[in-house]
Amino acid sequence: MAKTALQFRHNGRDVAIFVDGGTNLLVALRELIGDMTPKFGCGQGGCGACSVLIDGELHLSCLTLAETVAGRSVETLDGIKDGPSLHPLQRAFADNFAAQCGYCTPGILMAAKALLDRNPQPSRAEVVEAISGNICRCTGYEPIINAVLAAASVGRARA
Amino acid sequence: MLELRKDIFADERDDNLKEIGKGTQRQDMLGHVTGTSTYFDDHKLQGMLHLKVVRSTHAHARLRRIDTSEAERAAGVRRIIRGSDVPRNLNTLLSLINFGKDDEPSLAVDKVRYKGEPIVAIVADSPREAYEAIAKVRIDYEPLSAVLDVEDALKPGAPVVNETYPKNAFIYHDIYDHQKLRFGDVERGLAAADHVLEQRYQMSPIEHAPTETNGSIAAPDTNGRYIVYTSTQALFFSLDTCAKILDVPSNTFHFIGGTVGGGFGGKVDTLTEPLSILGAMLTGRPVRYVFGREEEMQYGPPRGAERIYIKDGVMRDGRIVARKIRAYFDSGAYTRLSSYAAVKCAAHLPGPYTIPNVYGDVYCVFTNRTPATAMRGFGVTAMDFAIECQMDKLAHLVGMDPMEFRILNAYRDGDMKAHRREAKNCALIECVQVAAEKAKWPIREDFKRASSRKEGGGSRAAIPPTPRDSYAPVATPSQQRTTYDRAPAASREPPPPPPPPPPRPQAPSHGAARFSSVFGTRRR
Amino acid sequence: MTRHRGRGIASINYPIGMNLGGDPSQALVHSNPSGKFTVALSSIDLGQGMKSVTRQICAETLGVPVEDVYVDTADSDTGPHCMGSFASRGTHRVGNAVMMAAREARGVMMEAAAEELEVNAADLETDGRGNIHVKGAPHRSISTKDVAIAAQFKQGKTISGRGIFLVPLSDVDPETGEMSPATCYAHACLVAEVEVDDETGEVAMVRMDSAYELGRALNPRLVEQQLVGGAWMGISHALYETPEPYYPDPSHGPRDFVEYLMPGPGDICPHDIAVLERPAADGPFGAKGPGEMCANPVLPAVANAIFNAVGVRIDELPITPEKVLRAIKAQGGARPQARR
Amino acid sequence: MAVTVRTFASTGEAAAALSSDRGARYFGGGTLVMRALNEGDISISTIVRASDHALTRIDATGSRVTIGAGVTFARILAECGLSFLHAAARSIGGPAVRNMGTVGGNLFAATPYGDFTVALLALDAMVSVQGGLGSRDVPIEEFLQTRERQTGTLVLAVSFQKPASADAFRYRKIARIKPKGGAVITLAAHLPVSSGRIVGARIALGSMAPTQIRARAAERALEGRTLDGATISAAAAAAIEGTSPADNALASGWYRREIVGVHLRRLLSGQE
Repeated sequence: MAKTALQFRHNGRDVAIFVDGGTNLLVALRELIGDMTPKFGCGQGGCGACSVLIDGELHLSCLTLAETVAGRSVETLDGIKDGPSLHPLQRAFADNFAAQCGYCTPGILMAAKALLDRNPQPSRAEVVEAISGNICRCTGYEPIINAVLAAASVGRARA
Repeated sequence: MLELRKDIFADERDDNLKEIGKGTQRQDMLGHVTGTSTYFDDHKLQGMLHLKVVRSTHAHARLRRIDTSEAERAAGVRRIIRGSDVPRNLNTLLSLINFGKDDEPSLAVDKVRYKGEPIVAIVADSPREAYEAIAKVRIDYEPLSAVLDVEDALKPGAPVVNETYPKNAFIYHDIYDHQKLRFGDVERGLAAADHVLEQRYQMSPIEHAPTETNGSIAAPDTNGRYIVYTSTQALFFSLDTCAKILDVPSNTFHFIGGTVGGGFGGKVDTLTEPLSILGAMLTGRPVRYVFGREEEMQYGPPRGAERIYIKDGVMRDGRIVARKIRAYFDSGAYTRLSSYAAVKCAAHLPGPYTIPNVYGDVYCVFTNRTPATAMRGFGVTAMDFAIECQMDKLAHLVGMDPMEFRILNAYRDGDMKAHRREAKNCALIECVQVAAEKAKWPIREDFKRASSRKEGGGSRAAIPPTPRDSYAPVATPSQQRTTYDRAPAASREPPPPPPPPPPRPQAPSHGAARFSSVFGTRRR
Repeated sequence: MTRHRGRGIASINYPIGMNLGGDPSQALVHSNPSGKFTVALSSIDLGQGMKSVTRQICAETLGVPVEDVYVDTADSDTGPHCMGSFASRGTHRVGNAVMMAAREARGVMMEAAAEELEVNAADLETDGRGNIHVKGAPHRSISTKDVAIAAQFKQGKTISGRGIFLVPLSDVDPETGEMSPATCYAHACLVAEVEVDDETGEVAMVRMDSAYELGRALNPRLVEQQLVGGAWMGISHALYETPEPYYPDPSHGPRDFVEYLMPGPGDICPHDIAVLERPAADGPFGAKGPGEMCANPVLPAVANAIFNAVGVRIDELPITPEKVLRAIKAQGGARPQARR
Repeated sequence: MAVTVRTFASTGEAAAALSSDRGARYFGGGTLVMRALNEGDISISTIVRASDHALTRIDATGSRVTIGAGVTFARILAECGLSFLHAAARSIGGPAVRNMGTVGGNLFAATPYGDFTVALLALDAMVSVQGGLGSRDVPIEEFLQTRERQTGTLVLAVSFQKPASADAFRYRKIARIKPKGGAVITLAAHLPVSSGRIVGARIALGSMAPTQIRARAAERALEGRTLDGATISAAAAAAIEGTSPADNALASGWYRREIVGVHLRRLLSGQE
């Protein structure tokens, strides 16, 4: 079976793998790189559990053809901590009890990060819009929205 | 916003506690926010194979022929699994508690009873190769007429969905096609009422839609055992179900789970584990079987639909004097857990109210749709919808405020409930009062002063004279055998005539039959 | 004016644990040599917080800080039998099993401490911060760590405990339905306010106010998670969800999250919750289970609010804009009821 | 058999590869093709990509706008000169889908998807497709009517005349779920005004027929008139004409017919 060599940056480190034709980035990350933080929720683009940042932009890894990230930078939840310290979003999610089963959490955190990286002081409506591609079946979204707003206010306090 | 009303029922509590009552951070939160919580699918195993199933394209059909020869030769295919490969290809989930008869194959053999029913499983090197092999499986269906409405299914001459229950209804206590609840004389109550209101309610099926779909990974372990990573909501329930279906001792399996991406009731049915383990047994390799999202939505079990008829008698002053309910659970093609929910539903009648005459018939009905299962609020959610809509209509009918109407009829400590147990530890009235307060919904002083701890019991504690049903029970054999299992579909004997109904069990003197009589197949 | 507001209520109760009982759960608790405890379960955490709530129950019962307890779930080789996570049974059944196991372990721990302090175990108490001392004499104290070391290496005792909780299986009378379905019940009342568009039948949630009685809120943050998320699911069941939109006709079943409707983050509304605690006689610290019942009052409250807003009764779920619009048209227009 | 990925520098080569292989599908943003692969669509055996920069170009400087087929909705949202299309672009998916999904792909998206195409239909766009001998322009209406047969076609770009004013182009997607939901119906209206009167009105509807369609009767009701209450009512009443909405998971055909006029009236009168 013909495989294609693929190199990209994964959470700041260069990685090289061989993928089968048609392999999606979610499978490449989980099964070939071993980064289990992006999750499979639908494979259809409807749940956002597999969300990652590609060159800083929010993408669905399940709908991304793995070889299209050649030479690009892929960031997952596994890369957002600063050493042992949690990212402000991770802390805010914890403080706000914004996770129950935790399965959607990695994707929602990446969607929230994509927002705050671009717009450090979002309105509630902007937060709602930013997480609108992510399904959470447990929380009712309210704690998640509050967590993102809280993380943004931490950012504000620091600035 | 959450407010703790420590002032209410304070005299019943000891609040001098150290850890209890604190908003301590979740033990699993760090794992969740760092993405390191480990779900079943986060296990990477060397040489893992992928299992996909061929699903029925018909809601009801005889399987004339299943031809897997081309699929067996397809690239990457390691094993084709058919019903005849499943050691005990007939099970019902609640057989573990001796409730109900085995009625569902892991892989259909001679008949399919719902669209999407698994017929053949394919174990291949990659998902793509499994899909390619699926396209090569040839199935010759003889379509049968399907029944999709619960009341149609109970009509004489309706297509038989599931031969284990030829009347399309689960059999309770070996004799009835429904679970009864009888308390007082409902007809007399209705006759004496100032108003009678009869209404029909329908709840749709509902999908659990957990963000993590159902799935499992099974792998040969050391010492001839199998390690199984699973999304199950009930570890030993799934383990024991697999032990039964695969006909091996339960200690053959080491099940690991516990961190699950949402369940809501949809991960009790043990749908993937038997096949992934069997795949691992037959190939000697780790096998992963995970539902896709469409599979989860359409062929994973939903909360079943329920149809409910309520007939209430109410007095002008707002007292409800009779409530008569007929409810149908749409179980889909197999029993799974709906039979149990119907009993729970009967126990729930007439809702959290004290009504002197209550009558309920709750049916678990088979139709040609995806089998239903438990979901958050199982057996109760739809009934609460019906009852509480009905309560609103009754309040409107007698011109009462709906909050006050509920307080008036609410059950109180010491009242006799319709399932003949005393109400204790009630708090409905207090909830209504606090909700009214929060919502700034004015209620009168009398109702603000009402209490679950006052005015209950006494005459409300009595079990009223209850007339016995006069009609004959539904006759049904207690041990119905079916023609599928592992037998080939080729020659089919006509089903034997059903044996005469067993004698009705004698009710013990204390009035309650042994629970075992509920079960058709209780283990001796 | 095409949009009308209305309020509706519903009040409910909910049985805790598997119907009729007969659903045991077991727990094992043991200490390591440093006086830190592990709870071994085969129970499942689906997100409801099983690990967290049993951890607090264990810590409270042992009399140690919650940080000193770790709950390990769902390994069939190490965790003893549990019926499973369903039927609102986790807190009640598993919680009781953990309490029993922790009590037994505490007994050994106190005996070991008594031996070290040379007093009677009955005269000792825990301070909840990792120490055991003589009642009324806090200076005569020993840390749980030192007790564990002594028990393990000096006294040859295992600080451990076994727990099981079983509500015995109830009979059901075939003729009357007489039975003992549950030992305790949670309660709730919820007020929903909606806005109904009488030209399109669309229903928007405006707010909810509720009171839930749960026996005891063992962890109010976990309770809040259940109640907020559960009420969201209630809205979803009331107005949106179905895998068979034309039931009993099975056509047009949704295949993805665009076709399967659930309220998005832009569809939610403020929800003000009060929690009442009337302890259940057999609940761990009186607790019942909030996990399932939280959704139930929302469905009828929303239906009743729609009636209040536009005067139509929708008795079939989900209450889609189509059903509302058909009903409004059938009655010749919206008929707002007395504003509440 | 794994899928073969073929990437070409030129659109001509890509188009040739597409037309020569029945199992080939053009891969734009991935939201359609990758989903199909994930769901086990084995009819796709080859993925064709083109790296031609023209596919991702936006030319919005003049009065005629050209948008490359590979332009994502996020790019449109970042383009000030295309602010009239921002509502339509924002109505597609969530942020991740907008970073991936493309204008060209949207032309092929079946109900309940394809909302952006409704906007393009109201703008009377030309669809530029790669033929054997270079590109040719197909009016969008014609393109949509023959979409079933276009699977092997490589779309290069869409182009259209910029609306004269912000008020001249309106778009609304009616969804059950907010802010991201599948369309119950989608409406777009281009209302060029000349001396106070509407000239060349185009109303486009999504989910009201097997493909996106124009509401010609409503257009006629607007033509040559001022946008007053009576005109709006007449257009709203005519919205249903020529439509044949189907039942799907999101709503029934009956419901769509009932509300299309209501929403057109609200769109034209600027009501929420």
